[in-house]
Amino acid sequence: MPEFLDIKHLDAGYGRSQVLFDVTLGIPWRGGVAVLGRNGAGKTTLMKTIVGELPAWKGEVAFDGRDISRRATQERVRAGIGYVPQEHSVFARLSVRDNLAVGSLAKKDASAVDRVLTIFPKLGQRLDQPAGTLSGGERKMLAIGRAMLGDPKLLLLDEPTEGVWIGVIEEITERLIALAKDIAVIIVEQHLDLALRVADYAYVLDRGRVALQGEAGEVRSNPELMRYLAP
Amino acid sequence: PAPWANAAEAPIKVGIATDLTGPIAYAGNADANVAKMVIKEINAAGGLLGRPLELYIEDTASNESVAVGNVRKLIQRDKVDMVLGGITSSMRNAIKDPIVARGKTLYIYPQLYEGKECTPYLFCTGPTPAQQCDEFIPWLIKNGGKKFALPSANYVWPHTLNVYARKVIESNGGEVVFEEYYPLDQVDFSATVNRIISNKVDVVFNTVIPPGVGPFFKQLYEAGFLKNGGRLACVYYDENTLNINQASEIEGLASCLDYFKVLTKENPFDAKIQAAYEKDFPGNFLFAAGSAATGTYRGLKLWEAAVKEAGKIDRESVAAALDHAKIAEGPGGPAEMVPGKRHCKMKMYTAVAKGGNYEIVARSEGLVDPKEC
Amino acid sequence: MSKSMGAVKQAIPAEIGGYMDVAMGSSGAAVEAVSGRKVLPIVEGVVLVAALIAPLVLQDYLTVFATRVIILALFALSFDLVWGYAGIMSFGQALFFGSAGYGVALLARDLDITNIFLVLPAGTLIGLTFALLLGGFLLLGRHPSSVIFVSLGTLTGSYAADRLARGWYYLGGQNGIPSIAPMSLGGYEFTEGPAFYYLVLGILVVVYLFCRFLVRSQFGLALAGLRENEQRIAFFGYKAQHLKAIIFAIGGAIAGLAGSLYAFHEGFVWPNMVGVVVSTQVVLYVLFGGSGTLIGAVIGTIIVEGVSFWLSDNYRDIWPIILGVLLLLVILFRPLGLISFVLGERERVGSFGAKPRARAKEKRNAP
Amino acid sequence: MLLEAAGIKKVFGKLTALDGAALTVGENEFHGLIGPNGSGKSTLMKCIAGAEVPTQGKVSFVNTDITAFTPTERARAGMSLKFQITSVLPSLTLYDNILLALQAQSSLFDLVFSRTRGALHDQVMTMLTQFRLANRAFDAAAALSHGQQQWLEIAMALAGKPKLLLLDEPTGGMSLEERRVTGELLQPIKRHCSLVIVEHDLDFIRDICDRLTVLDQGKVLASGTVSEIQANQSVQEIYLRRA
Amino acid sequence: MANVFVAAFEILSFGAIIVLIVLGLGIIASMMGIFNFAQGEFVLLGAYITYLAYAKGLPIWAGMVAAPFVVGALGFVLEALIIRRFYAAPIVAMLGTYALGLIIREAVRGLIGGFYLTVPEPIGGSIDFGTIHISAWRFTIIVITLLVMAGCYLLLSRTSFGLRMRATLENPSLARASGISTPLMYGATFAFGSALAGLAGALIVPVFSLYADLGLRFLIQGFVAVMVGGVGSFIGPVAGAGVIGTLSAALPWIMAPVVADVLVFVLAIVFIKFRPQGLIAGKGV
Ligand SMILES: Nc1ncnc2c1ncn2[C@@H]1O[C@H](COP(=O)(O)OP(=O)(O)OP(=O)(O)O)[C@@H](O)[C@H]1O
Ligand SMILES: Nc1ncnc2c1ncn2[C@@H]1O[C@H](COP(=O)(O)OP(=O)(O)OP(=O)(O)O)[C@@H](O)[C@H]1O
Ligand SMILES: [Mg+2]
Ligand SMILES: [Mg+2]
Repeated sequence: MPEFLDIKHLDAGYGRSQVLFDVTLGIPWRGGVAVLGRNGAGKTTLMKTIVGELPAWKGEVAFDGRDISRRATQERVRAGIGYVPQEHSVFARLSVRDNLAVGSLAKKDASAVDRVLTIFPKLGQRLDQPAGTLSGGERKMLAIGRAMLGDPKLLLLDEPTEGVWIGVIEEITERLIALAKDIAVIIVEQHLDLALRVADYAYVLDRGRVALQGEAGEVRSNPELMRYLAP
Repeated sequence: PAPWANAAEAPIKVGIATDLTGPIAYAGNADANVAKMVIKEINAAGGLLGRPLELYIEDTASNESVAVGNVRKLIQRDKVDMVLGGITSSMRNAIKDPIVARGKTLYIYPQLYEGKECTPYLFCTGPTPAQQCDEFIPWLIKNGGKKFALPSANYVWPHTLNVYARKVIESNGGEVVFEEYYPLDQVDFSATVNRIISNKVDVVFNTVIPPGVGPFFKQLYEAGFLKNGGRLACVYYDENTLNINQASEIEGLASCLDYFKVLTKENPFDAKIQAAYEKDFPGNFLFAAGSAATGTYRGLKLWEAAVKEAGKIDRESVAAALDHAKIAEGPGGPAEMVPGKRHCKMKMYTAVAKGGNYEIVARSEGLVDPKEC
Repeated sequence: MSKSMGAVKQAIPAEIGGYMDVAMGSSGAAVEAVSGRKVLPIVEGVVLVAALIAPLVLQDYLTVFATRVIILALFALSFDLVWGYAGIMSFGQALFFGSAGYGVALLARDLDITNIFLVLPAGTLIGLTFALLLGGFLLLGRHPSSVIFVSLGTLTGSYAADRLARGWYYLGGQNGIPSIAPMSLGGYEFTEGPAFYYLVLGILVVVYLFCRFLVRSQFGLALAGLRENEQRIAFFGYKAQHLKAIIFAIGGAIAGLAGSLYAFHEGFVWPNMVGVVVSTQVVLYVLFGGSGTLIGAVIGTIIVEGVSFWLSDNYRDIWPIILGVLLLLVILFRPLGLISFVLGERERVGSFGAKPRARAKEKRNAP
Repeated sequence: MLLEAAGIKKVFGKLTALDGAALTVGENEFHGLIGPNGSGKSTLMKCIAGAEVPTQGKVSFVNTDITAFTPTERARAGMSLKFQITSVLPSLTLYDNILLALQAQSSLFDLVFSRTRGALHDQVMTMLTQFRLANRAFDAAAALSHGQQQWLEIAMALAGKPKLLLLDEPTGGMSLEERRVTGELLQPIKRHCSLVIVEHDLDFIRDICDRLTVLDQGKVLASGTVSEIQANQSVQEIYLRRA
Repeated sequence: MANVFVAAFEILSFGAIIVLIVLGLGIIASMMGIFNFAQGEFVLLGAYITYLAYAKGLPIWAGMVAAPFVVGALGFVLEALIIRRFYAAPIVAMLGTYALGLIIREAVRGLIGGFYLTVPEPIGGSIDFGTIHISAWRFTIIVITLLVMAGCYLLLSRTSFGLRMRATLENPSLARASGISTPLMYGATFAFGSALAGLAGALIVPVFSLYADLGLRFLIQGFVAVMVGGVGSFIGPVAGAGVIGTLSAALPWIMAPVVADVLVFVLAIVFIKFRPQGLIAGKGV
């Protein structure tokens, strides 16, 4: 059976410079997958290529059995991919309320917003503030909340806990673990422990190539791992 | 092609510099057309001094800096023997130096204007304030009333014209209630209209120009100025400007110019040139006085007469002859240069707008003196 | 190199990728010129040589036309300095150009002063003063002013000046000041022609070299930083607003110099010269040629003026439309200007560090 | 004391982001600033560096009251800030980014006549080599990944040789290993510079800081040496509390 | 008393005209970050279409109804072909739209021969109260302006269209990642802004008559109004336009018009200097 998200021999990059080389990975219908690697390894680039912000140079990206590598980003998102970018992850001049409203544009489910607000009560106190003035951590919460509102079938998270307070990280982790029971989650994360709690399976990128892959536990205990994460 | 007596000799070159593009292109194009018509006519009659005439037309584009460049083309590249053109005063100011002083060429300026242009070798063939006011204002006082308002666009022509007009108004027993200047593109005149109405002005002697003049007349009309017997007067209004407003909004507007199209009904020569023009140039660009078309005709014809008299084409000789040149027939009647003044005597007509057309209501006895220089 | 080009592209949303593709898609030759500035000096040399021989091959009236173009190029340079290097959108550059023109015209008309050593410094000074005043007002203050604010502020300034000139009788109102006496040096009069041409060409070259020196210095680096993110460099300790005001004033001075030359060359000044029309025109020159390169401004002026001159000769009725279409095409497909045909983005921004050779070595030695 | 900020209050509309917060930092001291999201850490840093104007309170630096100083003046007095959101100058090369930071305080004359250029070259390259960016020296800064930009930012902040370095979450997006390296890079500056650092990673903070200040809801919850803070009851409470 | 009433009406009506013209300009500037120098020419096109209807003997109101749709459709096409390439570079956009405006303007000038042409108002004449006459058409313009304003406000604040639009401008790639079709939004917004300009042109042509520079005449006034009101919201530019429009109609009542003219701009720029965020800071709709 094909994987839910099936990436085969993917090359991608910026302008003339290639960043990803022959990346092949498969994401199952449910469960978490972690993507690890040091700074500049190409994790963000991979995410952007999946969601369509960057074109794939070569190779194939199939989602839910269909080739999506030529589709526009918004079509991919409407087909069920949610994305939390690493940077610029909120609409800075829109209020928190409007940011959430954008997240739930697709559906008319008012209670969904309430659910997000119970996960991140902090946001509830900031509803009318432009999102650009939120603190770093609040912004991340908003970005995650917004992506969750879209009810994605596949959620891409690029360093969702950067700058988030430890107490909240715990909350987020639990949510993600719960979420990964129903949908597919790809998480790029520097907190190794967190990433491997959410993920059942992990890929390690090194200079744009898949250097290591396997069950979360295996990767964790692989003696090579640290070499790939060190600068 | 006509058989030239002196075909071996190079043609005489006539330069036209006028606004072919830009906001007053309608006037510039008409002028260029008139020039083409006149030159064709002269050539058909065997040219001048046995030589053919060759026409060089350049665009002044309502942009003085472009204009100067293009005029230099006429002078330095094409080496024309005479330049006719420029419509606005600012354009004349910009190009006269390159033509007359630096270019050592003869220059004819065809448009009605504020007067006071006394540069040697620069000849004006359009009406001056004296020609437009001396007979017109007494008529207005008689057929409108004594209380005048002078709303004006803020540039040189209205300022200078108003000085003259005020003198004539006051010496004929009239009174100027106010004289006021507006930015050239002002389009809201509520304050002005209010002053006119509340001061019970009889005659609005207008020198507001497009685009302001349309809304201005409309606002006046809506405020009931015409209904209460007020009279509009505007000395640059010709057939081109009739369409700016609906006929009812300018009913009774009086204008004083050297030519109106209605004259074709009574004057066979006018009918002839009007017909010739319309045959060659059917379309939008009218042969009208306000856009310098008549001045262009007159200028070229006077120059033709002068060249014939001089028998040569150098600037000195032609200027000397042009100084007292005369033509027996022209738009609106004969014309003659006032010796030493480089301005032109001509007949003047007062016309009133009625249902979207002009009717001649008065005309000068003989040729009116420009009273310049 | 190629990486960095991609980077700029990436900073722009993918949707307009097409736009950037065009913008960045420099020719292979340009890519080679990565770290050094290899293409620019060649272009500069070619333009200079062409300018030097122009009067020898051109007919008289074209030399006069070329003189005008050179003066306008000087004016364009002033705008490029301000916009291309400091990121200050001066949509009112004509204000300095025109006011200097009016200033020297008044000197000539009312005081009979036409000596070149008096009028040119006077014009420069007028430009400088006006730029200091307007720049001080628009650029200094508690909050850094936004590009849009400055652009509309300068635009409005020049619009208001235009209307003032039109309304002010002493300045000749709508008609401007005609028949300005020629500029003089002792008994010699500079009338239009080759002498005048070489005079302004000389001035252009000197000013060009001055600007070039300025923008290639570390001051230029500070300006480049300013253009990218004014607030950020203020946090480094740069007096960002002062730098802006300084460069704006220098730009004003150069515009003033150009304006005074223009007034004497054309022999008249008129309200448009301080107004929006001329202000927009200079922006067109620079964007057309390519901003932030200095030579782009010169090339842009030459081409826009040359093409309009040619068009108005050959397509008499519709030349403004053709010109508009040409402009639009260039802006669409060459948003970085004509110069981008030969010049890569990296070379345009340039770098301010060590000499290229040292750099190349560095690159090899790096881990 | 090098830096004394006292009674800092910052109000945004209805929200009081800082409510009488205080921070003192001595010479050559590494000071950690911690607290939950939205507790006001970044706001406090901005008030110190001049990016925000405090509603109330006083900041003094090297015994001068700098409350009314502009950011430029503060930088010239010896402060340097790395923002939480990276803000490198994207279209300039890394080299020029550093160079720009290095000579921020040169006089106009020096800038124009470039007298400093040659001498600075080595410094720039050392800086870049230290932060492992030397091989990208002539790429545009926009081409860096997020983590690489963080490093560039730190390098730029250090370049001006500040007396006080303010780093707002410098290790965001870095792995454990990368953080360790960053910590090592920061250690040597202790000789000439004090540091205020905002971080969520307690291990990292513990490793490099001498003293800590804990903010909660705009107020200082506790301030003291690392061990004092670790023992503090109320600090432990907020660490247990969620969100 | 009567005088005051007339004055108030006249000033208000000019204010309404400026508001009408600025509406589209403001929406495009606020929502898309583009100062559209061709906006004046969209106004011109609206006026031209109305004139065409009149010249072809159709009822004038038919032209007025058609104008916003035709101009809006043109805006949609132009956005897709041209404007789309400019979003990253607002200054280049100014120049690009300037060139576009130049082309449209000169083409129309060619079509109408550079003349000033009158178009009668569908509702002509004046409404009389005793000795006071106020123009029926100007009154109609005030009413329509109010209606259009309210309509725009509701559209932007009460429908998700406004939200999508603002999200798209703010961060297009994130907007796409939220499932918004940004190309469509850009096109729709620009078309909407153009359509408003078309409507404005249609309504004002009876007042000012048709000429090629009709739109240009109001452009700088429009920009200044947008700045005074504040970019970034719908309300801001509208408020700014109200202020600038009334001011430029009101000042000539109390001082020399030539002075008033320059004064309006000076006041505006000083105001913006000291309140850069504008009358109404860019919040909400
Ligand atoms: N816009 C860009 N243009 C050119 N190269 C880029 C661009 N963005 C990233 N790169 C390069 O691509 C490589 C991979 O970057 P990417 O952002 O995918 O790394 P990452 O694994 O997400 O790193 P980090 O952990 O720092 O976020 C890096 O070497 C980077 O320098
Ligand atoms: N300009 C502003 N307008 C309104 N509220 C603001 C503004 N800036 C910050 N805030 C609010 O002030 C509070 C403190 O923000 P600050 O950025 O200082 O938090 P922080 O401690 O740095 O948090 P984090 O760890 O998440 O970065 C936050 O709740 C934030 O939403
Ligand atoms: Mg990344
Ligand atoms: Mg923070």
